[in-house]
Amino acid sequence: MKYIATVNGQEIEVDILDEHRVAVNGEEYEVDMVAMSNQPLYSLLANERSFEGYVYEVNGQWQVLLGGTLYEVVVEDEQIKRLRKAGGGRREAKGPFLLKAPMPGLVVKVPVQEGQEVQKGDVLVVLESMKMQNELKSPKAGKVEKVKVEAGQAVEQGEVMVVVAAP
Amino acid sequence: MKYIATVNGQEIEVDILDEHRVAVNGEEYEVDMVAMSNQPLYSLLANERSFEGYVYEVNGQWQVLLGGTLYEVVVEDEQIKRLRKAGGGRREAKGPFLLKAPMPGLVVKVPVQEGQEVQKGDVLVVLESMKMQNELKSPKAGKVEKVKVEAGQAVEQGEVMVVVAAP
Amino acid sequence: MFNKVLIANRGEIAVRVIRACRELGLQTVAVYSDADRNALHVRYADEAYNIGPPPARDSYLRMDKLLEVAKKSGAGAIHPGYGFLAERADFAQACEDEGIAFIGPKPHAIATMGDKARARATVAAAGVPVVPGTEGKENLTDDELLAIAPKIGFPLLIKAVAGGGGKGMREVRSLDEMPAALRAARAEAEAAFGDGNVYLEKLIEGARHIEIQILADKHGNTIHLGERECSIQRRHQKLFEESPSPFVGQDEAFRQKMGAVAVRAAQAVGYISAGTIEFLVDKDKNFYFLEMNTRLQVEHPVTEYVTGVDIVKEQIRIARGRPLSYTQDQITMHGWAMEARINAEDPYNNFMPSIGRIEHMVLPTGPGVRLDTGIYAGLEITPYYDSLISKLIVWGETRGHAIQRMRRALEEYKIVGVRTTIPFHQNLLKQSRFIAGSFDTRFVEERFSMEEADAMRETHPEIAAILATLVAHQETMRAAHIIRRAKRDTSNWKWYARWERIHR
Amino acid sequence: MFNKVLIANRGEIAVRVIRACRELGLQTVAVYSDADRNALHVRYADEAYNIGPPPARDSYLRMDKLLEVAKKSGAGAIHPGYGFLAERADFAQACEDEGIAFIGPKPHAIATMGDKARARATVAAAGVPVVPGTEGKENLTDDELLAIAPKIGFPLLIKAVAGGGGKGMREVRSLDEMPAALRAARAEAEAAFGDGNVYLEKLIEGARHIEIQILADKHGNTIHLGERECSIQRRHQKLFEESPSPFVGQDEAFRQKMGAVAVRAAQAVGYISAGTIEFLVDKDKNFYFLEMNTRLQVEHPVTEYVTGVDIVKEQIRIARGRPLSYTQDQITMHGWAMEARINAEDPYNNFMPSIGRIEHMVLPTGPGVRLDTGIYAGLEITPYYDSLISKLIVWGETRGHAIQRMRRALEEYKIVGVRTTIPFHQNLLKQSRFIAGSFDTRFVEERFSMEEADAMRETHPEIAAILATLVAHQETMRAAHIIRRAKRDTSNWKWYARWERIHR
Repeated sequence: MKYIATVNGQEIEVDILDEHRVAVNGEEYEVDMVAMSNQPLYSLLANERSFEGYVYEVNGQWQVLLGGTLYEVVVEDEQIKRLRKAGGGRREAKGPFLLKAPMPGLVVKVPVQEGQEVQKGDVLVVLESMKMQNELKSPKAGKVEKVKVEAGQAVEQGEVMVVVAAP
Repeated sequence: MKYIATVNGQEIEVDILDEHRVAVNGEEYEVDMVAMSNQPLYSLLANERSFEGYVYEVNGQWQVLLGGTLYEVVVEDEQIKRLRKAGGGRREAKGPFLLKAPMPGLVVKVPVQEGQEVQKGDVLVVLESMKMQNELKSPKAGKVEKVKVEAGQAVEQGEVMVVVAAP
Repeated sequence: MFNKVLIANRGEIAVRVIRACRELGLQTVAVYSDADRNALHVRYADEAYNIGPPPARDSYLRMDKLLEVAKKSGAGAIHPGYGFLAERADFAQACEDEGIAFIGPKPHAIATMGDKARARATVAAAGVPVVPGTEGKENLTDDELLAIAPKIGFPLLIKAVAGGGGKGMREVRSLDEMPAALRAARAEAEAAFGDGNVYLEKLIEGARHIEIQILADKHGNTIHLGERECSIQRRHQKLFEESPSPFVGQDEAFRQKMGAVAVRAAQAVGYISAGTIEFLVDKDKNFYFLEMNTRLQVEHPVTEYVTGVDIVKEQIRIARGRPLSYTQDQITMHGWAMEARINAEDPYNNFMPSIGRIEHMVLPTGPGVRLDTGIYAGLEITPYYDSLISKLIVWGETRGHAIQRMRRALEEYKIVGVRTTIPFHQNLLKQSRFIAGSFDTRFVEERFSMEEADAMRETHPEIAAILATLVAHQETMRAAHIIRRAKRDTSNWKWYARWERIHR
Repeated sequence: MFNKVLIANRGEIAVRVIRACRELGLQTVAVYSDADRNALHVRYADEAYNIGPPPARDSYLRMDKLLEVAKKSGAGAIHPGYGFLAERADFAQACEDEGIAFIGPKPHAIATMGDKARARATVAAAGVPVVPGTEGKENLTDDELLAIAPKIGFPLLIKAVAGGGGKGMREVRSLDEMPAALRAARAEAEAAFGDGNVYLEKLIEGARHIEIQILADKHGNTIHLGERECSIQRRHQKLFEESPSPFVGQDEAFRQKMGAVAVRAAQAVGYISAGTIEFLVDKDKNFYFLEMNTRLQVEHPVTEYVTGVDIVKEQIRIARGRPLSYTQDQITMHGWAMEARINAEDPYNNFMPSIGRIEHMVLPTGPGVRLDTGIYAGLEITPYYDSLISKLIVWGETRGHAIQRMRRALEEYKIVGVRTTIPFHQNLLKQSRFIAGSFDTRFVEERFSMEEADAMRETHPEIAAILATLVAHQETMRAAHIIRRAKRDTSNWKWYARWERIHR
């Protein structure tokens, strides 16, 4: 089964030949992967080299933390990817961005207002948690559609605080 | 709910008054017991003293390992115990004893034969495992009813090796 | 003489103090908030008392409750750890008033050193060099500060009088920036310490943060245990410490000079117990008194490793009225020690705090590795307290050996359940400037980025591709299975009954 | 000069060696049997090769496979650890023949010291005192041994020529017991080492087992690192070791005398690398050469802790042709170190091996604690190999401090899933004879029982009663629930589908 893994922007073809063999850009590897203690921590023997990595899914992307280096990997079925490419363009997050509280905390400041235009990287909310003030930024440019919290308010983990619509 | 806990032979009455109170031989304790990480390892706060103990069930008895000391505890419902006592005598293991392999291993020696009388503590099987030869003894006196293994044979964990019948 | 100690703290430092007490044969009393019933310090203490709801102001900062527990449990002494009430003169005083030994300095010393302006005036009078600033002038208004600022010169720092740990601190490069910076600093100081007073201080550029560990007993003996290098910081929070400092290195004369000045600073306030004199050191080896931490420091283990002195046990000895176990000439530094602070923060996401359940851990062990921690697999990391979950400390015969050992220990350290700063330290230890020992307090913020560090190292994109693909493939296969199976559904309680029966 | 090392071992010692290599910047190659795919040494090495089925003879003892892996991986050296092939002269020779550095002594030294009779003859010729016995007379028949025995005198020991670790050893108190004991010893030796040859040795009563650590390089330098006390044994298996020995204590002259004799014994076989000379020491400080272990010892960490020397790194340096990092006069012992061997055995059930999955662990950490281990939560302990799962090593300024620290570390150490010898050590450290340091090699077998030790200590039967009752009560309540719920049953696959869907 053929996949395309896009690792930090670089496309790598990974073909799963059988349970213990994969071809990476055509080069064959003997592989043996085990989840340690049933956790998302994997021991991989690849051509007898030993690696250990965390593999987490975050927003449909895989984060692989390997020897202290983080790789962002998008894994796609090769056929689907080819079809999509033929259809034109990359998948791009088009919907509004919902800023959710990454942890419970206290809203210290909301430096934006509804209707305001923001750039990628602009601070939307300052949230205090674990004795630290954390700046939560917009991952893209757009218009602030909704501000659902105010300074001094306690929020639960996952609570939507600000909505930014595509411009 | 009243229980009688027999700790290394000593009877102690434990009355569970509510979720956070017990009376031990009439003396009240405030208790807070939590299984650490969902394991049979318990943190107990009893009148604000902090204890940590392993609690395992072995053959209907509880083994409590607390601060490096092992306690063998039989817990019985007080009413049932009273009825049983009135009915006469302690519960006593009367059936035949099945010597099961406590671990996989290699039978090194079977120093008993079928039909032979054995005393409590007599070696029934010598089993090699983890590079050690382990003597497995009879927990009671009786007659060897069956010998199901022989020297040189590999056994699985839990496999019955010798049966000793009450004399 | 006390035989039972109440530890008015939580987390790794509470565990550290309990260990010292236990090794001295003293009984220990833990306190815990509702969020900490399962914490390691509660498990390890001989007694444990609940003192209220999770927010620190309702529990760990409640002096009344702590004193009540001390009396109820018969504790004859209180160790405050660091943070919380450790540098509150009123708490030390309250302990004294109740006849409970406070394992730390006298209230007067805490009060003097706790007010940055008074501290600087006091040590300056004793001949200790200080950074130019508004020391000694309390309760200055914004207008007064704006008038003084140009005389000190820019760049300068606005700092909270009651502060510490970078809270209520702002850097200002010109007069224009001052009004806004003052507002922000005062607001933060007010929120953090209940005191919005601030002062100004000249910013020493290219400075290193080097501190001297002090021990002083009640018999007039004050010694120092050499220095610690603490320049690896982010937003004025220390991340990585070592002893000796690579900047001091073999310059024993410089070390002893700083040490002697530090001893003088401590003596200026009649200091007893363990304390730390923080210096800013410029590239010409001029050093300026920054502040005194009148408590045990987070980074005390690196000093313990190189000197062999158990600082917490010495604190307890001192509080019991015993003389120090060592004289100055018995203190020598062997080898090199380093500490990496492992925080529940995501270094790839602006050090955002990370909470959750610690699902699994593999700890680094073996020769030359010490771990101070308050967590274990199964513990929940909550948002209420500091994000420091563990300190990894290593020792090596030389700085090079220590770096190599720290690298292998970081590689071994596996924590599943929260993101941690382990990858930050792994990247730090690959930086050539760090390895060469040439960095100042701005290094992390100005010369370091996780993404660039990742990119500079030997990478294995093909291995990352294999891992991600195999995991994704497994997930897909599993999902396919489930969809097939789930066609014949059944109600939830039925499933639950069977599950419980089989899994109990 | 090699840059890649194959570790021909498993478990904690493989991990220990990998750590040393990593800290020296060397690449590591692990080997593993089918039972050890998930072992820590496989996870920590740079490369890992499967070498066959679980039984050691089919994997870890297969010289051909090990040499094949060394060649395939390009490893220039092999570290054998202890056990398995560590003391096989033929293996050391095979490595040499293949041009692979064997990180250990020369084949000739292994062969000489491995044959107990030749060993004793060799060192005796060099003026080293030996225990009276049949040393030097090989392949004696039962009749010959029966004739010699009365001349040595009873009690005496029958020992395997190829032996070690108490295998093939029998104690005999009279001539009558000899024939049966000879049969048993020969059979055990044959089974364990493939060699039924035995010899006789006078039994020194009340003897202590004290050993000297040796380091020797290829440049003619041989030094010793002081002694280890290893008298706490059970069936000739060491359980607990310390350095210094409380019997030697402050008697530096005695230490140096034993050390000098040990160096002479090592030099008698042209020894290089790390090795250990074991002595039996009687109450009058007479000491007799017992044997030489021509390898790294399990208990090497206690010596590392008190001397600061990394023995494994020195072994590697020596194998690379470098001179020792230390001269004899640079070796000093600081403080006191102790090691508790944590075995997967049940001390309450005659030390029966215990296998199973390690479900959960809390490790002892903090100051002065070192842990050498090859396990982690989730690992399966199998019946194929040694039961040693971890070594807990502590350091203290004095023996008293070390005992206190070991107690608190044992109390902290929690392992769920297998029974361990932790309670044994906890009881040992409460024994007054142990605390006083007055014990011999028979102490554990003759003067110690777990049940008596438990009964002598402060106990908390009421707490045990509460724990057991609350757990039993919970179980009863849960069982009642389940019976109620399970009345409406459903078939297994339905449950499974839901479970998988919800739990993935």
